[in-house]
Amino acid sequence: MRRVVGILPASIVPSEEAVLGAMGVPPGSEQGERVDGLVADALDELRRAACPRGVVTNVTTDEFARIYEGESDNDTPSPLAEIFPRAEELVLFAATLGAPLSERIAALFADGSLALATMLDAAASEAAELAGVHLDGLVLEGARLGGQANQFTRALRYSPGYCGWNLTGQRALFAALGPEEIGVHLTDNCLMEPLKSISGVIVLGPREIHEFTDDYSFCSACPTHDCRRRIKELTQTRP
Amino acid sequence: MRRVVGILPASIVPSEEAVLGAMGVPPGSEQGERVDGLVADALDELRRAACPRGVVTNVTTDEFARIYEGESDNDTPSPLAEIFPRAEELVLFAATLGAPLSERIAALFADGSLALATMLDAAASEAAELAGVHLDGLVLEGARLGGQANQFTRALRYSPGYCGWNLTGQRALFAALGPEEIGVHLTDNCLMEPLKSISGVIVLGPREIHEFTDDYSFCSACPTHDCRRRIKELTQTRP
Amino acid sequence: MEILGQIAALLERGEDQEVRSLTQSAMDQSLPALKILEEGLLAGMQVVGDRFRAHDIFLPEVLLAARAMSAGVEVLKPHLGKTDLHSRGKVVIGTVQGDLHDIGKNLVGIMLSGAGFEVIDLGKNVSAEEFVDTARESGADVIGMSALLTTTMPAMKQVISLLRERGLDSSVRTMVGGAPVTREYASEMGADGYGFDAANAVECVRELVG
Amino acid sequence: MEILGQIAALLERGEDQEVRSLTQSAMDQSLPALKILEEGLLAGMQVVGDRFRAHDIFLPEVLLAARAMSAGVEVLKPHLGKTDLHSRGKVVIGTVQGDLHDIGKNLVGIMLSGAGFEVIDLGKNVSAEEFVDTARESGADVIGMSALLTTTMPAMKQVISLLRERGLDSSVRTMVGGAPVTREYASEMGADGYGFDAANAVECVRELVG
Repeated sequence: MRRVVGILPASIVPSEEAVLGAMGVPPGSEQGERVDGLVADALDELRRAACPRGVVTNVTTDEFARIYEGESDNDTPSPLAEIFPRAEELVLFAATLGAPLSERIAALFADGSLALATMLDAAASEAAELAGVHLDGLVLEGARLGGQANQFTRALRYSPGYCGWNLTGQRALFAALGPEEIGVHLTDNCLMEPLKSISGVIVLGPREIHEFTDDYSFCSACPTHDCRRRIKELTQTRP
Repeated sequence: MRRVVGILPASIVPSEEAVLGAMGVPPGSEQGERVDGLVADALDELRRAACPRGVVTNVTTDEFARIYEGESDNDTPSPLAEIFPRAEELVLFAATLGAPLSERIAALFADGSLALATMLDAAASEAAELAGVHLDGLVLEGARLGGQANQFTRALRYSPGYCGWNLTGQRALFAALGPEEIGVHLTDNCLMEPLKSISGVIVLGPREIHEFTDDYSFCSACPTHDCRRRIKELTQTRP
Repeated sequence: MEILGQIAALLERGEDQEVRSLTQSAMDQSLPALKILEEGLLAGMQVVGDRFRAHDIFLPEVLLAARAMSAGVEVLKPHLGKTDLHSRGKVVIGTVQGDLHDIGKNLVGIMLSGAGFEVIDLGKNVSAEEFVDTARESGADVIGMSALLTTTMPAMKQVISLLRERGLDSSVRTMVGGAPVTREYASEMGADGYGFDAANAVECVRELVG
Repeated sequence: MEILGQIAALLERGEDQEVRSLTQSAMDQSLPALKILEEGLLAGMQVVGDRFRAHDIFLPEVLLAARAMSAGVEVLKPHLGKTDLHSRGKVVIGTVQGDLHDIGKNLVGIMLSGAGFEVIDLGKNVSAEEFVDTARESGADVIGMSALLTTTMPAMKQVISLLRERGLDSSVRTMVGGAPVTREYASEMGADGYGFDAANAVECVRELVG
């Protein structure tokens, strides 16, 4: 099933801590009133200019195998290649915060409001991630209602450009998903426009299938090792 | 029950005929390629910059009586005063297309793109109306699922500033509904910001309660007599 | 002079690119800029305005014609004298204080420019002082005020009163318009003119200036 | 000179209003603008940069300090000589062709400006010709290039090759950076410097210019 959804701006506004975290501030460190004010201003701008929306569509394991194969330039082995054949459901997704937000960030940079612009950019990146979390929830809920998932089912997102899935995979993904309907387009270099957009596959399955260790060939070059946190959260969050 | 919803930009894009109609072009008249191109450009701008969202909340007849009374400056008699006590359900609503769209229209006017700006303004007005239609549908569907409405139930919207309901009624309406959550604010003069926003009450009930003739004291000053079309559509549309 | 007729005809059809290049051709033929403006561009807009008032064409076509007119004026501008562009009169327009609606006012501005008036658009939520000060400083002939809310209509009256207070009511005429403004209300508040729509507003200004 | 120390301290805390007014006071006391710039504003930013590199403070505070610095520079600007503001060197920055990410590049620009360099920011999706032409015409000391995509990294190499082709590689040095760019890749493609983050990029430019 394919679904196109509008997401409320208010539901993707990140916490102050998340925004500061995205700027490299360690959790729990006091930043003072001025920084708090700057984050608050950035979140106001975000609420005002963000127009989150998303699209999801179910694909079979065979269909996804073809999409993942893409232009045959993925790293092998890769965690996703080992995980997706064991998934209960595979759901292509894309989400965007819309063009006006990106234009607002660019305008703030252009007029010299560098502090606010940088903060808004970080807040928008977090908000795009939260749009993904929102889609995870929608897809999980739908799968549970439809009986394709149970209380042990967990969702994890993978995107072209990460974890061995080559960025050129965007082409096959876009062809199958059609996110142009929500205003997301692909450049010749497989970048999404507007910039604050995300895409990939939501993998549904029991917790066990999502687990992997970060010792793939490409992991040493990964600046974040974010997979650790994401996998850990799967075990902690209640269904 | 109170609900806040994101609406997809794609679902509130009006037809070319509706946009031209809003500019005073009679239905069916050929406007030529250049005008078609201008409308298409305006609809592209609308899809890009509009971020429709809405809020609805149920109120009892007594609650609505107090809200409608407002600052005691409505015209009497008025159609709504006679209709709402007979309603099956009363649902306060507000919807907006968001601030970036209004800013885009203003920017087009400011840089001298008067033709596109005027067309986009008209398209946005129609789109705001369609956001209202979208909320009608949501509310009707919810009421049917909840058993408060049946196949004969119809929805009609009323707004402060029209049909004898004084514009100052916005104050009581806003206090009860809280549309600030979707980014809509009231000026001292009871205008909504952003400008492309709508608010009022959705009246649910059988077709009969919605019917009235336009012979109230204020009807002679009404430039549109739009009530005729709206009431007529209630009898024509299938549930 | 065939070319001026062509410019007018192209303008009527909203062909902005063609109006621009033909206006340039007319300049290259050493026709005086003022003549091209009046007998080409403004002549075309005059026809467009007349057809609009006759409900023969509608707003979208007027907008396209106005866009074509702008394209032509851009070519002529460096060659026109300071007063050529507003020889027909100067109008200050705006939406009155408290009102944020400006689409009607914008249309009036488009129509007045197309009819050869110089338009100073103060935008929306304009105070009485701003209307009057601007009119005085710019030497405007007319102040055009728009309101879409009944609650903001009294603000129109304030502008008219302020003009009288300052003794400017004989040199600066006033025109009011907007959905809730009736002819009765306009004369009651002492406005010199009443524009019930954008097309009519041009006629109204012509009478006030003429 | 107490006031210059105060300006530096206020700048470190990101107090933009206070930096502006104290900079004005320093001007009123007839202190030379260049001295205020160097011993007040830039001295404060130097501390901020050092603390940032030491992970003692984080990006948000750097941004606030940079905002305070801009406030002060605005006061000084009319009184500074043409070369004072970029006496430390001139850097052309941009995100290479095909890449639309510019936040990292923007941060580098903020840090470089704060360190007293003149920054010419070409934005994103910048062609090799544009980098090289701008550097030549402006007499820049360094070209700083950013990429976030592995696929756009070859575009960096093109800039370096074009500089060599035009015989500019001795006068204009190159610095590369961005998430996928490693030190190995930087030296492999023949870049003169490698900035692994925004703070480090300033050090890198200092070495290239010094």
